[in-house]
Amino acid sequence: MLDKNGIAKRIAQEVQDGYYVNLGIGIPTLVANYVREDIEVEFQSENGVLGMGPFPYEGEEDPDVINAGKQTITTLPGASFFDSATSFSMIRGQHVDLTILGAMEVAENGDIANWKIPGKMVKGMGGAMDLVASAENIIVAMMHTNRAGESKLLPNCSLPLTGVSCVKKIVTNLAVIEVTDQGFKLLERAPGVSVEMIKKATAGHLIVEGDIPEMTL
Amino acid sequence: MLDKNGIAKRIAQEVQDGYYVNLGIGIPTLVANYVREDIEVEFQSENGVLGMGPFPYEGEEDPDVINAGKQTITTLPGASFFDSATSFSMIRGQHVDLTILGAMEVAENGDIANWKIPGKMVKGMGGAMDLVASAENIIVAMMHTNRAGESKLLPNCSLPLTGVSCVKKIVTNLAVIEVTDQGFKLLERAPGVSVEMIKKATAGHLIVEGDIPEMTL
Amino acid sequence: MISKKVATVSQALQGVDDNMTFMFGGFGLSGIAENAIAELVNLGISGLTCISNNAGVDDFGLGLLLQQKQIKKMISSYVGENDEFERQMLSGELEVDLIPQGTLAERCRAAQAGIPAFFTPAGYGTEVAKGKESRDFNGKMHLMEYAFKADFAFVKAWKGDEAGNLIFKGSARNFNANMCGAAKITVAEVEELHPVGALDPNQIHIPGIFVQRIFKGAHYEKRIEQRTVRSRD
Amino acid sequence: MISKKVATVSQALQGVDDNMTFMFGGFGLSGIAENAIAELVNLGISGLTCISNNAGVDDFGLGLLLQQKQIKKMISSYVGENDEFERQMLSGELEVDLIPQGTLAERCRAAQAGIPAFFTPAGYGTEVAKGKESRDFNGKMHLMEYAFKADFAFVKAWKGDEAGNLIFKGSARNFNANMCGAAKITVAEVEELHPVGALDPNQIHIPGIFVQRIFKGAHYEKRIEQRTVRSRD
Repeated sequence: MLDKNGIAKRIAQEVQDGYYVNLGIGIPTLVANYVREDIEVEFQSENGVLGMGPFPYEGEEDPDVINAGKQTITTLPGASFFDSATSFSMIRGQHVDLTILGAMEVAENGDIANWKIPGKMVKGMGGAMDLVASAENIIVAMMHTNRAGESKLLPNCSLPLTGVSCVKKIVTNLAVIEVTDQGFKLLERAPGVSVEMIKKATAGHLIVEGDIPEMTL
Repeated sequence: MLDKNGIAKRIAQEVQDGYYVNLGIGIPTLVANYVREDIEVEFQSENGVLGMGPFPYEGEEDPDVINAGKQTITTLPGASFFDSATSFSMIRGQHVDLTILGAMEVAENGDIANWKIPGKMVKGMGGAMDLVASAENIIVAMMHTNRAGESKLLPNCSLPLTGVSCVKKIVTNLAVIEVTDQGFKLLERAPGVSVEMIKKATAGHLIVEGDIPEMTL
Repeated sequence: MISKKVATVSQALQGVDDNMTFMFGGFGLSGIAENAIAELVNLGISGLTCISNNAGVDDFGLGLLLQQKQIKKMISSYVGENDEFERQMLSGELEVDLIPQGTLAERCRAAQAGIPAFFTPAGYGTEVAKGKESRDFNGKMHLMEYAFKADFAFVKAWKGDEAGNLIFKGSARNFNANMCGAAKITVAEVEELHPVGALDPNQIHIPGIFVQRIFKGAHYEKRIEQRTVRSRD
Repeated sequence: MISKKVATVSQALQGVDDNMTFMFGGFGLSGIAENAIAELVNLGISGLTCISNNAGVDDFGLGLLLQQKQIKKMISSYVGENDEFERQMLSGELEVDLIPQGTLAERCRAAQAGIPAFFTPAGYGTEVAKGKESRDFNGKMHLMEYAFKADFAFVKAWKGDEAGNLIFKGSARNFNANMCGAAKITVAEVEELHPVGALDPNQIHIPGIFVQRIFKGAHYEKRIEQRTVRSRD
C-alpha cells in the first residue's frame, strides 16, 4: 500500500519529457518532487506562472510570487508571468499537456467530483472545472477509499460533478487504474496489495484482465 | 467651400479634452494637425499603438513603429504598444471615444459604405467594420459629392455596407450634418456655401430648420 | 497625454454607492487593491455585488467588507479561506455565485473587449451549467457565458504612470489585468506612480485607455497567505 | 526548461505540406516572418490557405508566395497593396475571404484560448454576415464567429529565448502575439535568440508554452512600406 508520497512517486512516472504540467493542491503538488531529473518539464500554476521552481529560502519569500495554493514559490530560468485570462488560454486551449488533481469521487465513465459536499463544504471549484473540461490528459491522485472506508471509485458520482467523462487515469494508494469505455481497468497493484483487496475497495465495475503486475517505484 | 484640410480643421473642433481618437486613412489623418493645443487627446492606431506622435525625422524611421496606414510614425510620452486583439478590445469595448473615417456613401439612417466597389475595388474593410459597429461616436469626413458630381449622402447606400445605422455626424466640403431619426439634419454651412447648394448636392432627405449658421474655423 | 492621476483614494472612489457591482483584482491576498478596500470599509456603503476570484481572509482583503456586512453577493471561484464568509453563506445572509476560475477570467476579459458572450467547455454537465445555453462545437459540449457588467473595477499594479499605463509584478498580475476596462470605471492603485515617459511603451501590461483613475497607494501590507519556505541545506 | 530551439529555418518548417492552412503574423510588411516565408517559397508547396491581415506587396512578404501561385485562398482584412493579388482574385485563380480586422484578431485569439466561438457586432448587416448566426445582446445585434483552425502559425518576434518565450518590438507585435498557440504548430523566428534566464519573466509578451519551435532568422530586410518623415525645421 502506498502513502501520499508513494502515489506522487508513481504518478511522476507518467510525466514525460517536454510536458507542461498543472498540479492541483494536495498529493498532486508532491509529484514535482519525484519527476526524473533527466527530463525537462515545466509546471504551470493557474494564477499566472509558468516555470515554477521550489519554495523560496527563508527570508526570500515574495508576496507577489505565489502558486495557486497561495504558497510562496520561486521561478526557474525561462519562467514567465501572465494574467488569469492568458493562464486559462493555456488550459482551455490545451497547451498544458498533463493535469494532475485530487478527487472525492470518480465514476466508471470518467466523471469526477472534487469541489463540493452540499451543506458541508462549499469552497468553490477554483480552476478545477476549467482544467477537467479542457485537459486531454487527466490523472487523478487520491486515496482509494474515504475516511469512512467507502470506495471513491463508483459506478456514478454521488457528489456534484466537477466534469463529465474526463478522467483518463487514477493512481491511488492501492492501484493504477485506467478509465475505459467499459469501466475501471486495473493496470497495476501497489506493493503488497492483492487484486482481491482492490476489488473490495472499488465500488464501480473493475476490469481485471490477465496478470496484474505490481508497480515499480 | 472647404478643401480637405478645411474639413479636417472643422472636425478637429469636435475633438474634446480627454478623448481617445481613432483616425482613418485620408482626410481623417489630417485632423491630428488641427486639434487645439490646450486639450489632451491620444490617438489610437488599430495596428497596436496608443499615443501616436508625428512622423519621424528623416533617418529616424523605425520599420517596427508604423500606423494603420503603414506609415512610419513616432510615439509620444505615455504611449503603449499592444497586440491586435487588445487593439480591437479598445475599439469593440468602446474605450475609444471618437472614430473619424472616410466614406464613399452615407445613408439617411446612418448606414455607411466605404470598403468595396463590386468588380472594381476590393481591397478589404481592414478595421472599418469593427470601428463603425462599436464606436458610439462616429464622424464621417468626406467630400459631399463624388468625382462624377453625384451626391454621397443618399436615401440608401448603393454600395456594399460597412455598417448599419452607425454614423452620427458628417463633415463635408459643404456642410456639417447630423444623422437623425428623421434624416440628414443640416447644422452648419461651409464658408460661402448656400443652403440651396447643399440641398442640391444632397440626394437623401435634408432637414433644414431655421437659420443655418456658417462654420467658424 | 490624458492624465488619470488623482491625489487620494477618496478622490479615486468618487461615485461609489450602495448596491453597485464592483470587480476586485487579486488572487488570494496577492495583488489586491488594499487601499481601495480600506476606503470602501471607511465609506460603509453596502448591498454590494463583488466579482473577485476569492473573498479574502477573515481580517484582510474582502474579508473586511464581509465583516461589516457590506457585501450582498459574491461572484467568485474559490472562497475557502474565510470563516465569516462561510457563516454568512450558510445562514443565507450572503448570496454566492461560484463559477469556474477560467470562466471568471474570460468573462472579465470579454467585458474589457466588448465581446458580449463566448463559449467554454468549463462546467458542462455540472450544476454550473444550470440555466445556461449549451452547444456542441467540434464534438464537444460548451456553455455560453456572458461578459460581466460592473460599475467599478478596483485593481492594483506595481508601477503606473499618469497616463494610466500599468505594469504588474509577478503573479500579482492575475485578474487585475483582465478587469481593467471591464467596468464603467477602472480605479488603479499602484506602489510606484511614475511621470509619463518613464515607462517603456513596449513593456506596458495594460494601456492607460483601460484605466480611468490612478493613484499611489498610501501603504501596502502585502500579507502572505501561505508562507512556505525550504531550508538552506 | 523545455527547449524549443531549432538551428535552421528548414528544421523549423519540418512538416509543412501542400494544402495546409497557415497563419502569418505581421501588419503590412511590419513584423512579418521573413525567413519562414522565404523558405516556403523555396519549398514550393502549394494549395495553401493563408490567414494573414494583409497579403504583402508584389515582391515581398506573402506577395512572394502569390507570385509563385502557392496560395489557394487568402483570409485577410485588407489586401490593397498588391497588383498580382488583385489580378489573381479578379481572374478567380485565388479565393479570398475578407473579414473585419478585429474579427480576424479575435478568431486567432479564440483559437489560442480554446474558445470555439464568440459574438461580435462587427459586420452585422453587411455581406460579411451572410450565412452567419446573428443574435441580440443588450439591444445590439452581433454575429457569431468561430475560432480559426490552422496547421502552422509563422510569427516573428524581436527577442526570444530557448524556452520559446517571446518579446515583440513596437507595433510589430500586432497579429504575431495572437497567432501564437492558435495553430497546431507555432514557429517563431526572432532577431535575437537569448539563453534562458536572460529575459525578465515579468516582461514576456508570449510565454513559451504557445510556441513549438524557435529559431534566429538569418537575415531581416524589414522593408518599410510607407516611409513618411517630417523635416527638421
